[in-house]
Amino acid sequence: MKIIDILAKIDRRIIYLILLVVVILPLIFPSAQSVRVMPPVEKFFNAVDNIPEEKALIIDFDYTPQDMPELEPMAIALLRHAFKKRIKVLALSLYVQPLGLAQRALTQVTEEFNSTAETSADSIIYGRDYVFLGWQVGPILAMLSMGESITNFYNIDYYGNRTDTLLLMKHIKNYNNVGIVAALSPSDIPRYWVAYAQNRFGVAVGAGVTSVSASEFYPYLQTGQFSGLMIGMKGAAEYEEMVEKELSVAGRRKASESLPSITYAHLLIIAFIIIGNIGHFVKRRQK
Amino acid sequence: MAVILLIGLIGVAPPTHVRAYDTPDDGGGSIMVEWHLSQDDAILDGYEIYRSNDGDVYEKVGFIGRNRTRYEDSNTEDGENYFYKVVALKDTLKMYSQASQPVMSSPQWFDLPKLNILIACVIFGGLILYFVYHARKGKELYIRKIAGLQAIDDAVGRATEMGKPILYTTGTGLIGDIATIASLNILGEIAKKCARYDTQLINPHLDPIVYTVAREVVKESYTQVGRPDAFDPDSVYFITDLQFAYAAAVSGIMVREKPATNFLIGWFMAESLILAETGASTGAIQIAGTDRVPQLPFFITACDYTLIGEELYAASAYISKEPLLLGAIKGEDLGKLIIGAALIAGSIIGLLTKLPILNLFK
Amino acid sequence: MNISLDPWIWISALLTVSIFSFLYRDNPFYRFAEHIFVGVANGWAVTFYWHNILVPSLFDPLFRRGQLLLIIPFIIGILYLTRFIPRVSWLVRIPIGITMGYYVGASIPADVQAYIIKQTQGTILTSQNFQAWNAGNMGVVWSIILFVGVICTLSYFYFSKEHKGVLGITSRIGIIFVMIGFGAAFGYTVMARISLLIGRLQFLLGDWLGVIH
Amino acid sequence: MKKTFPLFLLFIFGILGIIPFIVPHPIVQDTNNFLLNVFLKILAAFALILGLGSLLRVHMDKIKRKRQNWQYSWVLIITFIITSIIGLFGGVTGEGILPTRIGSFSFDIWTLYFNIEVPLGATMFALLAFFMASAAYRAFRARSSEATLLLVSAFIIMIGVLPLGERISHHLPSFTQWIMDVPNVAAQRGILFGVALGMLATALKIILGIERSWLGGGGGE
Repeated sequence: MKIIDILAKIDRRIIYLILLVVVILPLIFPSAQSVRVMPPVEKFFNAVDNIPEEKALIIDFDYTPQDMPELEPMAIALLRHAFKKRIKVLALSLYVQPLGLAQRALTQVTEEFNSTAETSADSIIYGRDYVFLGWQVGPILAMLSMGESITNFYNIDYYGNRTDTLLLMKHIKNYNNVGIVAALSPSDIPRYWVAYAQNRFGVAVGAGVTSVSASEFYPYLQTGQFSGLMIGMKGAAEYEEMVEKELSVAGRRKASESLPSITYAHLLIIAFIIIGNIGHFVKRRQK
Repeated sequence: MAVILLIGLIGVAPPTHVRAYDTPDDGGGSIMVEWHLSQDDAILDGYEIYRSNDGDVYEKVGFIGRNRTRYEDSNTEDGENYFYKVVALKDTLKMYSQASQPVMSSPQWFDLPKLNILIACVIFGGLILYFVYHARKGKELYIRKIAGLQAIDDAVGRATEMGKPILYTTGTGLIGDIATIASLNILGEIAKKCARYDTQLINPHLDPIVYTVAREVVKESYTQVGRPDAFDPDSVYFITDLQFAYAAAVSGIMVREKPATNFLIGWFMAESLILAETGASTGAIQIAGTDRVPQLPFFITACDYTLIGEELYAASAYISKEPLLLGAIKGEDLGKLIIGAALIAGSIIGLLTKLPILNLFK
Repeated sequence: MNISLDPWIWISALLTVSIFSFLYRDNPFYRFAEHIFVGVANGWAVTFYWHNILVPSLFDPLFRRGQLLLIIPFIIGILYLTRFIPRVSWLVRIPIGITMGYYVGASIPADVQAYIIKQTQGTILTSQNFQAWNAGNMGVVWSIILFVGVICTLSYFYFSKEHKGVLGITSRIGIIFVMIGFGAAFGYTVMARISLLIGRLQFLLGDWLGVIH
Repeated sequence: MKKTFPLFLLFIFGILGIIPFIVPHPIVQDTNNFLLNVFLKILAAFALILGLGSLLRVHMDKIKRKRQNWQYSWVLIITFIITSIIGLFGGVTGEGILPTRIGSFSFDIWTLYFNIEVPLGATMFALLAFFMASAAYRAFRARSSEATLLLVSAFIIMIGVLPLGERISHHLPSFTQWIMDVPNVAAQRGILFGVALGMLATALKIILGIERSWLGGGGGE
């Protein structure tokens, strides 16, 4: 009877504390949970995987520190996929703020590959395997201009090199030489890619979005406007899973490592609801 | 001759049937160009669009991918004649189409596809206004009970008994958010009750303009009940226009001043649950209301009473008990009947006929 | 462990911890962080309004390029400050009236378009809407459930009649839809919020303390 | 005059707000752009002066009367003044007359923004994870059949979005999506239809001067 009273009235601070522990422990002692890959991510992976040799993958890094936990793992997984399969990568940001985070992801994955590379053919080399186009003013202008010529719009890259001098850009003229645009953004940006790049130039678009905005983007997948869709931490974890299983690329899987935190937090909240209801019902019966 | 032969060998056909016309329903400065695909569309790089003032010298104005038959040239001078040619592009090879007929762009005074919206505004607005003026004649109107409203009196009374203040926030909306204005109306009535019972009111703000209006509203309420002297100008104040800084400060007020009642009424974003949970932890009675559907689940779970969606607007009319304002509710109800009827009628037409009924609601 | 040596990381981290301490109770650290938050936010607002609005849109064009038309918003803006002068304090109603009038007016067609016209289009039962689900024959069923749900929910908001008889039944079905919807929206948001928390913890444990990474 | 003139202006500007929606002509659109991007923004800037005045007054008063927690009012005022000085004189691009960097330590307005405002905001936002847990525990009690529905649908979604949901049943993720797409959207639309009518009524009452509590007191006609 006493226990029932306690269960029906747990102090909120105890709830907070247990939640904190449940979220924090899996982060300190990471273990990647294996996940079943769902069709939207599988489609995405296959679309990237099937990019022919002469075409490139555009990755649009448009996440900020706020949405980094969900979207950065997607960027890392995509880069690992592309570098492993020697798919040419064009990285860019449509806003200024995400530039630093894009740079961070590129450096991380490049180092992962280069630390084990023995020959120059094995390594990932800037200008040959990937190019960081950086940022130029006007998101929509960028989407439209790249339909005609990428090097004309991004005439210098992030590091100040003239893009037309870079080896990779010699064969990449416009969207006709692009396999898919992967837009990683918490906002409306993936929709703009469809409206401006796809509708006018026919380039394929895949999107990585946060879990809150998922329902807005589902219809685009159903109509085929998106060639793939990653949603939140779970979507990122699924892509990580595919990269590891299909291509055997090892490396930290931050999204997969965060999933236990999310799973335990959900289960904890559910458990608290059940406990609260048990307390509530027993007390009501006593009355 | 040699050039023609070369093209014949490679076989790139130009696009045909190039047609240009003034872009309809726009502000001018734009011409639409349409064409039929080149027979060799599949191997093209895309289409270049060329424009000329005299039909002689052409300059390139745009480029669009293959398998596209439309281009909007949004950089034209109104009232000038233009000719267009579309070019099938393959590497350095260009095949020009025939020129279009001359065309002029011009601005329009009315956006025809939006006519349905205008009609809807007139129908629903007219209904509401009809009932507003009808109500002037003093006809008694029945309005069903709204739970959150009944609680307001008790809530103010409780604060008075406990000798604690009342916190009222209009949320993070700006003056252009209609929910903010509805909230200001309710604030006015609650300020009157506070003035009568001599209960302290705390009213912090996110938007400087809303703050300015709120101050006038509250001051007026104190004057109306004959207590202008009791109005404390510092009870209504501005904090910051940054959403989460505002949430942090209001949470601070909740735990420090320990209001007996928190009113969270207006336009809210993610801060809804921050405020509602902090308020709940201090044991205050909480009455919330918003038309922001994504935030409603959080108010419903964390607050004692919640005005859902339209109830917020009905409440602002109901609480003042002015027949003029109440009349609007009757008009809104009739509007709901019309929407329901339109849905049913539209469905019947849509199911039984092949009429493009959805186009009415574009 | 490799703790950060960047002073800004330390400032961010200490402020972050101070805000989290509010979960235990109100305390001096939270109060400190809260007041810094508000102070800096307002300093930022002053900067933004000055450099991005007043100078480029008012002072530069008015005083340097002589666009005299801008005297009008300048004077009307100053009217806000008449509030401190009791005799003419009613003039403050002019900028308020203008601002309110414009935004309220602009909201009318926008609301009718977004909330009435567009939603009607999506709810009407037609074969086009059935196919939009991409669910084969079930699309018809989903559309009908949606249709019934919309009409019943709408009937809950019928104010000028008691909820008895038919209206009683439909409004009750409406409430069922509302409650399922609210529960779903709540449950759906949890994941996003936990992700935000993970983000902050990764910052504290990774960028600051260097425990993870 | 004191009431009629502001009401008249409100009506005129209300109409000016409606017209650009249906008239694409450049005369109208250009006027509208001027109103929206210049005129109203300038007015808002002056309103901010009033707002800041009120904030400072409240905190100065707190300090003067040594009210509870008055010391923190100093924190607010000092950080406000420092940030304003850095922002006004250091400039938004760091090219103002005030130096915003000592050695490798920079303190320009963007640095303040990204290292104070952004983390503080993100942390307030992250508090929601905790608040959702406590709100769910307190409020999700099966008191009535409605409350039970709320609880059950939250339950299903919370499990359905996890990788775990997929393991329990292959149908759970798609059922989760179905709840979001069908009953949830139906409820939202029903509510929003009502909201639109409520908004329309309120907006009309304001523009036509039927609802005029915003005018406040001060007499006059």
